[in-house]
Amino acid sequence: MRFIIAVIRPHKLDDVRNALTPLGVDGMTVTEVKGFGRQRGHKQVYRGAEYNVDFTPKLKIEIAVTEELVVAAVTAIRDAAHTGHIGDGKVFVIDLVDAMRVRTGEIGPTAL
Amino acid sequence: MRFIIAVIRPHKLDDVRNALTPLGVDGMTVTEVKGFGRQRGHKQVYRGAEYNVDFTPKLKIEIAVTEELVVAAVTAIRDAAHTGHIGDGKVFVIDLVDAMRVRTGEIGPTAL
Amino acid sequence: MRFIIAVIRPHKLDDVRNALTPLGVDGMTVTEVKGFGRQRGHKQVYRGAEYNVDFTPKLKIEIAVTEELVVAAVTAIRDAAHTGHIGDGKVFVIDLVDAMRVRTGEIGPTAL
Amino acid sequence: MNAKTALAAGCFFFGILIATHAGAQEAASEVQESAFVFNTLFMLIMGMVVMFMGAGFCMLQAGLVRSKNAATICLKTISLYSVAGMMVWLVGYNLIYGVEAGGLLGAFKIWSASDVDMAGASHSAHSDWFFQMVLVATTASIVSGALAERIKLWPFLVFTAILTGLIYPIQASWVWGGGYLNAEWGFSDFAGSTLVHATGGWAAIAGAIVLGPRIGKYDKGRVCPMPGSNLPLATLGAFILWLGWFGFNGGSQLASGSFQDAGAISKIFVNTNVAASAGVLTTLVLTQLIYKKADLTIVLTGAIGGLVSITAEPLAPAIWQAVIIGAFGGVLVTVAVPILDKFKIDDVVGAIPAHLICGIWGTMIVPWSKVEASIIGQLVGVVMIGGFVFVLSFLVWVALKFTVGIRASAGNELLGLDKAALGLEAYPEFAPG
Amino acid sequence: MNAKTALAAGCFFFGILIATHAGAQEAASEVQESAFVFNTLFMLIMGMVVMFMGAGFCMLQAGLVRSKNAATICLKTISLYSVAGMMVWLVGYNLIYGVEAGGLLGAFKIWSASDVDMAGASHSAHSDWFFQMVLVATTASIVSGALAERIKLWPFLVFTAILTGLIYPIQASWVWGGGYLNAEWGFSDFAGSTLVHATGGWAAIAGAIVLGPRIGKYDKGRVCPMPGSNLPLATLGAFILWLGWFGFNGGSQLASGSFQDAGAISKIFVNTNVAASAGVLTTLVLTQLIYKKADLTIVLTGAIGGLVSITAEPLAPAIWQAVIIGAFGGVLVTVAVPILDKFKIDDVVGAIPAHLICGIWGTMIVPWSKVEASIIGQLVGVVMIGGFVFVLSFLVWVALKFTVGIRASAGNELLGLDKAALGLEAYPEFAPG
Amino acid sequence: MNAKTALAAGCFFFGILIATHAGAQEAASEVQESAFVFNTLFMLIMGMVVMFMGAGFCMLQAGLVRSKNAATICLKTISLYSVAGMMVWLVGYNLIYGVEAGGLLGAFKIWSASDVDMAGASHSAHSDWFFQMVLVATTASIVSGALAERIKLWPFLVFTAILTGLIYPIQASWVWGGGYLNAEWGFSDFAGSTLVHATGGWAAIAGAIVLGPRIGKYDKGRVCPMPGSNLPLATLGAFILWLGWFGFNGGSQLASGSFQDAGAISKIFVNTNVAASAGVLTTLVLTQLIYKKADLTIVLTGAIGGLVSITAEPLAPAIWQAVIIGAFGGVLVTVAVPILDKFKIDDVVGAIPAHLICGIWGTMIVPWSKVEASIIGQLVGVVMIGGFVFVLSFLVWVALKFTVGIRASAGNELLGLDKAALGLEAYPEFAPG
Ligand SMILES: Nc1ncnc2c1ncn2[C@@H]1O[C@H](COP(=O)(O)OP(=O)(O)O)[C@@H](O)[C@H]1O
Ligand SMILES: Nc1ncnc2c1ncn2[C@@H]1O[C@H](COP(=O)(O)OP(=O)(O)O)[C@@H](O)[C@H]1O
Ligand SMILES: Nc1ncnc2c1ncn2[C@@H]1O[C@H](COP(=O)(O)OP(=O)(O)O)[C@@H](O)[C@H]1O
Repeated sequence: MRFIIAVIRPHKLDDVRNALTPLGVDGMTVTEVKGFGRQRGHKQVYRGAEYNVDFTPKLKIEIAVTEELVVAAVTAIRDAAHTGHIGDGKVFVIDLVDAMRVRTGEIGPTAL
Repeated sequence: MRFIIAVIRPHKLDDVRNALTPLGVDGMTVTEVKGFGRQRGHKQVYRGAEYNVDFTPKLKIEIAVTEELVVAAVTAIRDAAHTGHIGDGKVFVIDLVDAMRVRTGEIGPTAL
Repeated sequence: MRFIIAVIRPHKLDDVRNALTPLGVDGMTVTEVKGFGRQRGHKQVYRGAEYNVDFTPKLKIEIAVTEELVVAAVTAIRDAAHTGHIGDGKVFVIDLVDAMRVRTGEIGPTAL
Repeated sequence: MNAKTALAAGCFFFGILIATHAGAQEAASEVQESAFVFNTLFMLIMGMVVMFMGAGFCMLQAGLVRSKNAATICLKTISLYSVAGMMVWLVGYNLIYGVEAGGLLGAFKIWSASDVDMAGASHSAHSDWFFQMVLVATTASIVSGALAERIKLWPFLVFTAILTGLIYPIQASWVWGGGYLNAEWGFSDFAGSTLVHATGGWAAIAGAIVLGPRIGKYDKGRVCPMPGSNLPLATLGAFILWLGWFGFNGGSQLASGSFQDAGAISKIFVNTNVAASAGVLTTLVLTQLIYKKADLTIVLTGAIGGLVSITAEPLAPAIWQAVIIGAFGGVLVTVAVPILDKFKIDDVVGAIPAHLICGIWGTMIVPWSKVEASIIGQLVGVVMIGGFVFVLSFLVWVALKFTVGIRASAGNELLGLDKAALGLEAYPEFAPG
Repeated sequence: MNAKTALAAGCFFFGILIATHAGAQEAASEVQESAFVFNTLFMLIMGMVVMFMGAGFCMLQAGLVRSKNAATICLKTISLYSVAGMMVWLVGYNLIYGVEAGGLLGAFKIWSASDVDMAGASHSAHSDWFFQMVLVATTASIVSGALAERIKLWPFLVFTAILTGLIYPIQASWVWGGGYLNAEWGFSDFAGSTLVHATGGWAAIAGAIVLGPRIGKYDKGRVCPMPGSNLPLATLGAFILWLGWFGFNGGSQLASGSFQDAGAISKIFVNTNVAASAGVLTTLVLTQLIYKKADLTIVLTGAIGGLVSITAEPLAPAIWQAVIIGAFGGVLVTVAVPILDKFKIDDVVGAIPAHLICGIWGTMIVPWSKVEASIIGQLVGVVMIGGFVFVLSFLVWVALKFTVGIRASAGNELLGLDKAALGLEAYPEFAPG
Repeated sequence: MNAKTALAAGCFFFGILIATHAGAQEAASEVQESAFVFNTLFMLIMGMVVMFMGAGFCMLQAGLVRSKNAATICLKTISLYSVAGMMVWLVGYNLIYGVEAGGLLGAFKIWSASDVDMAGASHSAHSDWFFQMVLVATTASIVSGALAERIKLWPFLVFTAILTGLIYPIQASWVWGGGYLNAEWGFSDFAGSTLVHATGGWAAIAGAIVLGPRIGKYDKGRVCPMPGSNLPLATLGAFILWLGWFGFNGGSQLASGSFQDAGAISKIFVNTNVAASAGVLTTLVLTQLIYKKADLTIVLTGAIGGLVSITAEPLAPAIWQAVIIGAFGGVLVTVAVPILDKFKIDDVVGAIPAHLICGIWGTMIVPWSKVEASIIGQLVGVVMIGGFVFVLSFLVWVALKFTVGIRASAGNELLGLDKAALGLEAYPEFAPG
């Protein structure tokens, strides 16, 4: 099993989710994050003082999937989240040792 | 060492924490997340237009533990977070390569 | 590749970022989290009832780096985030199986 | 003097007489018109200021509930004001003023203005209706705050209709309508410490008992605070209420077009203001001493407590007396807030300490500054109105409880009434925990 | 009677005459002074209350937009009020009142007060200017809400200048200035259901059509709600507007210093209040029945709808008529909100249902209670003003669109106007999604 | 004419005399009563509106601080209003008005109303006290905004007591009390550009210097903005202040019961409004030109700057002069905000540009429209009051600093004063960064 962590543009969430559902991914956890990357933040002015807000708001999506699904999932995320501009985000894949569904206590791939 | 990621119902936080403390887990990090899963979100009406809010608010708990503690910790989380209804959450276990306590610079299991 | 998860004091973010940039780390993702640890929360009074707010606001920083950079990065974080008082935070290192840049589809270390 | 001259002189005096008489009549009618206009405009303007207290209660309560119930309390506040407006028209007003002297029950009759000919009146009937109506709405607002975060919307509005249409008007008729308490006991309550505020407080405490505390408020004997979600809004609410109180107490003079009235209103403004200030400063100092932290939310309740305390008699006291009356209101509030928690009466916004307890205090202290009032008369009024309002409210709450139910389901309460009953969120973008 | 006595008597009567005359003059001037003061102060105080409606619109709209556009709507609201103040001075006022009887176009002239000698006037010219100005600002506020979240700041302010300097004043001159509609058709619009509210609504709907809906609002035929970010603020706004309406309708009596005027104002207050209450309760019940959820945001629009409905004639109706007028306003609002969505007219805050549709309803129902008004006269006024305002506004919007552009770029709209145009955030610390 | 007839005629004239005299007396007393009522109610209503400025300052400041200090500023605002109310009663009022003509120091005496017999007075003493008190509270509110986010609660309240009890009253006595500046220099400050606003500004700048900037505000020569946490609230605050200013400037006419007074108040309303509008539009255009972004927070300060500018003389200027006076206030604000940052004077909400700098400007420009005022007289007043207030405030701040300390510990400042001093959070559910 793998644990996919994707950082994407906020308004791409629905697209990404819609791209993943057909693959059989029916769970994910989303967090609002601040991204620092090559993408510059934006200039703000406050009472005459300019300053740079370095971060850009992003969403982080975490998805636990079975090994077979990883490539399809990552590809789906890429296609759905892609705009071609700096700030499109990144996808990280981590090994998932174990998983459990709290409701049933199921363990392993069936828990996903 | 293992890194446990548990997604639970928000009002179960205290129960989960109280279940873990006796095991010797005395650190954890909690994040407010949105969960998409089998649990449907809820219907909202706004000015006459119904729409579905797909996500449900969840809490994500991250706990670094030593290997021996993993099973006990996961079990404790399950017992504490369990209600038996859809949306109870999931627990993911990841391998933790290293850990460090910033204050002292300690490394490895003693840092947890 | 490694995935570094650092929990730090909120006002240390700029210091940590400034310490990492020279190393060649030019991306990171930051999340507002609540930390439960040895550091006690603070007492609050509300309408005559005292209660303990157990958590302390922390920032969680996630940084994907190449293997060579791990030690330098963790050391830099420690130096930058250190105050010597309880609540300084922790750093966790996880193995990163794969990474992809969404904009280009690049995979592996060049994606970081 | 000969006859002719006498005639001339007679003419003369008669002429003067006519002139004076005509002049006097004209002058009298002008004076009367001027007083009518003064009184009418005064009551409208003061009524308008009291109407704005609806916004004050709304902000205070929206600020002191958790965000998951903030939209619901807003809906309740604007709805209850609307219900009160209807009920006072349909039944309330004639229950208050249709009572016979010394009587106990007024008339059941839809109100309509009687002043087709305004020339004989001291002020327009419509202006009076308006002012009375906004007072009634105040009473209903008090209840909504205490029961927030767990009561169902519709049963609450049914209770509001009964409170504003029956309970309030009946007891108010005993005093302001010239009924029993006024006639037999000389009960004195200038602007309604008892009639408006304690009445709201009694209805609230009855509701709080029948309804029970919020889930998790009293856990294993401990009080678990549920901090208000937006204290700047709550502070705005307290400021608006303070402002509204000038209309509340000042307007209760009911007339403004003479030296005496204008002077009285001025004194009322000053006393009202210093009593509130004293309430603020007392709670500020006390919470600092007791808890080592100045508690903003208790200070806001302290301001209101000071205001309620002076409401029964804002005219008679000297300034220093008003200060003491308000300050002691602040003491009561500081003490009562945790005591209610001891009894597990969950009053979300502090309505009971501020309106009920300070309302009683304010009423009982009237004789200190007003010689016409008697302690016994005040006590009879406090007890009789308190008993009537509490018992009747309690019965209505119980009746509602065992018919339609008054309490949101546990699931809905945990989810928050906004999502459960309204299907929306007060602050949908700012994710609360 | 001999000559001498006759002389004496003559002297006597003459003397009485002088005395009476002098007395009458003095009395008259006193009465006149008193009425002048009453009227002037009344218009200032009511004008002040209407001015505060600026804050009401600001809060309502800031609460109903998404947080990424909240600061921009605040800036627009305070700026449009300022623009209105300038334009009414520079052109507007003399366009309204410089029209000749039965005419169509007033004078283009900067306004300055004519009342160097106030003794002949019913009230101070400055007080009149102030009251008229705040009415104009109201119209402009209506537009800003409907077009929120996507219109560019500066073109909006240019339109505001044209609306408050030309469009509003010209049509207002036809009625309140004694022009064509007043003289030829006896068109009756007491406080401006059509002149102020529908005018704002027509300008808003023209703008909404030219501007188009927000990105994502109508997606594949579905309506995708974009919930307001701060409903307690929106509720505060509705309360402030309700308060302001007493000034709006009451102040439109334009005089207060007599039995008749003071009585009329009182009745206006009562009718205004019950109409709003009825609007609230109707929308409350209807949304509960239709959607199974009481929708706070529609209830707020319902309050405003009730208020707009009674604005064309708040004096003549009996209370029960005012209740029905307001209640039907609530029905219209409930129905119109989703219908606008059907036509993909994206009205962020419900300005069109509340101000335009209820404005027309309120104007057309005037003859029910006011015998002097005719259905045909009302219809002519509604159509003529509606046509004029809509067409002219449409042309101005189109002209602006094809010159400077009126719509923020898609990128800026997605980013939020606050960051894009103001370089700041309304709530920088509370991370929105 | 024979003797008898002469007698008759004499009687006649005597009779007329009596009649006229009596009529005149009666009329005079009616006129006087009517004026008394007008004046008294006017000052109460205007005072009420000024009182509401407390809420305006509270919202403005709560919106412009970071959320971690928002509850504290709310507590300060309601507390300082209460302290002012006490101090004006205990010492302030008699310091202001107990001064002898041309004198420098009034009487130290608790105030109580002197008008047992109101028949001789122009308005009720209580109404005067109330109006003066709310002006004093305004001054104290100005200080609290500038020093926000780092000052300790209790030392701040001690300073407030000294400011409202001693510093303000003493300098006010020189002008409004008929003291030195009024008698010797004809210093003219109608509603308090200098006496109220600059005084608050001087006390604030003294405090800001002694207190130092917030940690991190000036980092390595760069200005690091700390954006206000809730701009809609700040905008609400500005609207409330604008509203309050009608009471502030209008009420300072102190009388309303005559053609002249009512006309004057009307003109004051118009000038006050256009000056604020001009301040808004100037800052709007300037910030757009300078920063390419219209800065809402500076625009809000611009509204206040325009208002302060016209406060010294809102009656004499023609409308176009009022526009220019207000507009230049807007220029000053736009320029002064970054200049203060150059000097590392950390003024959280822009109190110093708006109240101090525009206060001086408004005072110095008085002779332009008011011939009785002289530039030299104005200068002497500005300097003398400025020197007195600044030096005394500075000494008090220093004294407080070296005794109890005025600055929160660095840890508490970083944590936020809400948690540190109040033990609560303004928005506990909306996790700030
Ligand atoms: N090395 C990294 N570790 C963790 N998060 C990263 C890393 N690099 C980028 N990110 C996240 O991805 C987001 C997009 O990165 P950015 O460099 O702007 O994209 P791109 O590489 O497409 O230009 C960043 O805002 C950050 O949240
Ligand atoms: N595959 C997954 N990857 C990441 N998070 C998941 C996954 N599946 C579920 N979750 C998280 O767990 C929460 C509960 O999931 P849900 O499917 O509703 O529970 P259950 O399986 O008990 O019905 C979801 O809201 C989501 O946050
Ligand atoms: N075992 C753990 N797993 C996850 N997060 C932890 C763990 N221990 C500590 N943390 C995080 O680190 C933060 C600092 O921990 P704390 O124990 O206060 O530091 P220290 O060890 O330096 O005293 C905590 O608030 C929590 O967010």
